[in-house]
Amino acid sequence: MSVAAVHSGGIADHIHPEPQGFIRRYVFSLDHKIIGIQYLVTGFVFFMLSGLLAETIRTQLLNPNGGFVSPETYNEVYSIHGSAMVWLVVIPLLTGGFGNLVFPVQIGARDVAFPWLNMLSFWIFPVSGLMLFSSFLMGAPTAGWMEYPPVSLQGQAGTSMWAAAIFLVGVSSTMTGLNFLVTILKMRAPGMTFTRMPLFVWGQFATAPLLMIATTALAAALAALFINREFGVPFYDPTKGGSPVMWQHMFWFYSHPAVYIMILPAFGIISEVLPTFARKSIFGYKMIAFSSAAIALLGFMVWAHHMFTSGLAPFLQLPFMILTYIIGVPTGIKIFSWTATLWGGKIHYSTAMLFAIGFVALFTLGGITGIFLAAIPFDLHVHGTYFIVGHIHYVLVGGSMMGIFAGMYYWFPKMSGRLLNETLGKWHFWLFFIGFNGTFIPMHWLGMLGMPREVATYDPQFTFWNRFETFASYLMTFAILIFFVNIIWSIRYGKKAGANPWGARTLEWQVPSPPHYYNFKHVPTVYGLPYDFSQPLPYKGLEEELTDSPPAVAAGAH
Amino acid sequence: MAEQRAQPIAVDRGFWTVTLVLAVLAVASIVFWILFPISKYLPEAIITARQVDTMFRFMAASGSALYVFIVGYLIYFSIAFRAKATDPPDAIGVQIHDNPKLEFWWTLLPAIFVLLLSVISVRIWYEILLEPENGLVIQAIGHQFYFSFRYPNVNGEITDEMHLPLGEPVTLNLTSADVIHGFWVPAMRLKNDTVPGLVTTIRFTPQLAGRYEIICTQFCGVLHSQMHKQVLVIEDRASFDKWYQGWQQRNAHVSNALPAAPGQAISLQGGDAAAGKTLFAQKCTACHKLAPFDQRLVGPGLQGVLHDPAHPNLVNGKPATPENVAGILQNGFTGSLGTMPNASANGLSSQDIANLVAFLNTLKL
Amino acid sequence: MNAAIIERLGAVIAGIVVAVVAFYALYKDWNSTGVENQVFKLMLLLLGIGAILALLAGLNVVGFAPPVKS
Amino acid sequence: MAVASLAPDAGEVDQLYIETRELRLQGFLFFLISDCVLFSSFIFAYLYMRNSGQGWPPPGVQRLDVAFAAWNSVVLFGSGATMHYALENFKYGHFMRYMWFLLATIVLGVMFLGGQAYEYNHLIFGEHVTWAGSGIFGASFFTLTGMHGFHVFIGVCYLTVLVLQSAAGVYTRGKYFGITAGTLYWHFVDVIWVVLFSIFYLL
Repeated sequence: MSVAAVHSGGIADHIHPEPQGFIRRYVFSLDHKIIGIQYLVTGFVFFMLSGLLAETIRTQLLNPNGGFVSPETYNEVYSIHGSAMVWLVVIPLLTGGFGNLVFPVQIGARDVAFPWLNMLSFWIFPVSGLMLFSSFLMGAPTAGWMEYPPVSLQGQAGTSMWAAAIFLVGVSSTMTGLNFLVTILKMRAPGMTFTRMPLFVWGQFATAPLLMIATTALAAALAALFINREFGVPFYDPTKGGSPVMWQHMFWFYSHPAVYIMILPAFGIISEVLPTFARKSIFGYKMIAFSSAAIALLGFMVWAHHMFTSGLAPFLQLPFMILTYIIGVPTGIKIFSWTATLWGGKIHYSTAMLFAIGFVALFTLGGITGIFLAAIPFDLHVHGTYFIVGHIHYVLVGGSMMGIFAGMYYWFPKMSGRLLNETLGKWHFWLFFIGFNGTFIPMHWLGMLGMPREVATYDPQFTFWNRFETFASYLMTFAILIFFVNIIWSIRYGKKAGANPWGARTLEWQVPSPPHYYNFKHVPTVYGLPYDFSQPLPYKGLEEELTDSPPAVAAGAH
Repeated sequence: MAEQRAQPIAVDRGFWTVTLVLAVLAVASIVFWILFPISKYLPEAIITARQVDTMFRFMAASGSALYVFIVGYLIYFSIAFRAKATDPPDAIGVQIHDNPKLEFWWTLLPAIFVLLLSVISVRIWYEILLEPENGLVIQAIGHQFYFSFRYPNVNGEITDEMHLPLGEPVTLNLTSADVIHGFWVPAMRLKNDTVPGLVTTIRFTPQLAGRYEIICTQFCGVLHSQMHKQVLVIEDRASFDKWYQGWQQRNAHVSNALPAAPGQAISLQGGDAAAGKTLFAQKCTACHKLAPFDQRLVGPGLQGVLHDPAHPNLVNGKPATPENVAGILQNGFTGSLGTMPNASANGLSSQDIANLVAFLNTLKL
Repeated sequence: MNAAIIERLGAVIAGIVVAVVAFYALYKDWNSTGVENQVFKLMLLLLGIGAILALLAGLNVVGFAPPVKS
Repeated sequence: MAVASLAPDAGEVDQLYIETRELRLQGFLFFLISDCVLFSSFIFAYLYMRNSGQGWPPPGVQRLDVAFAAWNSVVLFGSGATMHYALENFKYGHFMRYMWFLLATIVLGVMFLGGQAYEYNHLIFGEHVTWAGSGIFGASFFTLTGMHGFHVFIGVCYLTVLVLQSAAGVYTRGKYFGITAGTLYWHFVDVIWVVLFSIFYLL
């Protein structure tokens, strides 16, 4: 206490000494950058496991009669694939991973608001991931990632384990959201107003309340499912007066915002990568920033568009259809703005940029089919078919995963000090792009012609396209293997990056790679938006960052 | 960074040429979707199927036109504005921050499009909703893992295919005996979930004779992928009637009472013990013996269940009275031994329950 | 005098006290500033409403009272 | 000794404390918001089930008797008032009064929990209404009130810790965020009960 009283500075002047020792530094670390890397590593491990499950699914579908695994196993495999990809890969990578790694530096903070909470959120995540995968040992859930009761009430013992695991990972997300929201609201550097925040921060800023509020609703739904299964309390059991449709309401009240949790940070990544490599200011900064907020807000009002076939009254369905259409407008603004950003640029084709452009192309297709699905007459035809499977993968793989890859190629030098190999990166991009489209485009017409989702066997008339998809998916897997090889190789032998290999202008690139434990020697003052390449950098107080001088404020004991 | 503001780039001839090419491509894609013979790949079996296809054509045409422009410009800008080898390494692009006019239009035009789309989809949706209500009323019931059908004047459930006369309006009430299933006929472009405890209705009028698949689209258990059924739309009214009358005769002796719903009041008056005995042999002996309590199959032996001083309470802890036995028959019970299915899963009407209780009451130790 | 009447009497008397205290505290705090004080004011308001509801329940205006047994 | 610690800090503005307090306050309010969403979800579930199907109350369940619940609610609301005055007294330096109000809050909280236990006892053994065996009524009533009771229990523990900490002189007139947070939490628990009381006993 007395130390703090000597210099009456606030948090910005308060530097903790870097903890020594491997455990405190790299395992139970309080440093947001280390925690971000921990999230990324854990998330990519789960990504590999879920990818194996995905290939099991596709291999099963080589033949109309399946035969690779039994239908029981197949149902378990796709359920865990979906759950793991959503809760253990995409959400943690984009919020916990890139969020932790980048945005506190981008707003000029020394750390997030609650470092201990941050550490706790992280450590809950691998535990719940192991719980989710361990449900295979006791009979995994089989009803897909949505686990609609009553069929999930009949599910094997692992279904309860699934609910507990998702509940825990939800607790972790909620804490992360709370932490990020407080950090962005209260810990921005002097001069960093809301309209000067980088767009990645805007992405996190729009996501954090969704994490904080929507995830809690899911927690309630999961708790009720768990209680129903384990203690026979009839929340969802129609034979005892419960309502299975209630689960759908509660689940989608979370899971539709979750779609935006999975895409808004990726929007943010793209909005950073595009101007950097086009050497050009982002087009329509305010519109992109505010449309993120608009999407987050509207995201709470459209959940029932997943339930058009569930027997709701028509007058209840109508507003959900129209509100869903309206979400297309802010999303369209973003897409137009990104396209316009390229106009008049000097575009450098690094791998990150290729992924960013690929993102715009693929996500747009997913967005357009999303509007198709919002139209009730058409949704009555394709709901619950492969059309939906195609749509969700265009949004989540063509969108979120492409964003994650772009972010990895972009920020890898910042976290490791070395560049990823560009040749391997370009192989990764092109093989992934081709494999991805080959896998998921045919799903659209398969669904329209009559192939339902979540099936272990299918009508022989669809054999050709299913085989086509399977082989394309092998190509995609091969591309991801290249990516992992690239990472492992580059950590060791990659080209040294220096502080700012891309010539980027946000704050994280003005400090060394990797940044110091305390991020900044002096917290900078911000004078404007970072994106105008013709202007000097809008920061003051960064002169000493790349020199060897010690931080000005002595490390305070605390 | 040095002050090296590049000259603004004019919207030049290249841009307009590309725009023209894209416009041609967009028109081509619109024409493609208008002309695309959807019904060649998937017949339009009911009247409103055509409307759904029109909806799809409209969205696909406008969507692909938009997509052509976005991706076209993306590719064009990517090529035209790439950094060339001759550029100095620190060359920058033209710093355009925004263009309020452009942004206004690309907000307004999508908003207008959304309005248009809303009007069109509401209209088509109402055409689907407002199909005539009179006509053949059929109930389709989802089971793990098949659909069955109840027709007026036919006792019991038809577990064969569903037959429909051509051109006659159909009201299909969907419900489920166990879990949620999806009832989808791709050729009809119609689907609704069958939800246990809820009746949802779809209406349509078949316009094309033929045999179409009914597919379950909501995961319902391990054999979900094999849950198929067929619907046959028959042009010739006489052969439909023949099939219909055939089922009326075949099921003449099947009990037609609906299973007792949860919560429905059950009168135990007038239970017929003899009928209960027959029913017990049909429905209960798979899991229960007519033997003392400890002779289990799946559930306990039921000899003297209502008159056993050693076991005064039922499995749910309530005293062994006829009303509480009826409660278990009606609502089922899940305990450490497993699940006793409820009345709708066992197909027990309230009269059946009364008969069974009367029968069980006659059993003495 | 059975238990229900004592409970109701207690609810009415204590309900009046709590409601008065809550609204008095709200009145005293009305001009306070700061995020937490705004939240406190909202909570005091709801608290007062809750006390009034309990009081009305005690007076048998709202809620359900089973027919007195025996 | 404890009273001595209430002397104002030595004139110096502790910027670090002010900013840290700001963060904690914000974080704590957000925590309450997400907790509120948790309750709201279950309340939604209850209202949804109540309005779908068989009418209310479901067959075999009596409507809840309001008499005892009204008394018990007033006990909890009273604890909210005492907690409010505990904080007020601390702010103005009346340490002993603060302690007495805090203790009164704890006593009232424990009384409420005892009342809940009595109510449960009456329902389960007197009227055979149970968590799993009484359909959607038992499910929503016991889940929601149980969750609330658990929150009250946590609150009582927290307030007990506050008593011990205050006695040890942890909080000073300038630095007492722990007490503010406790008050916020306790008020939150009260206000949730206003809603639960209304929807279960009055609606």
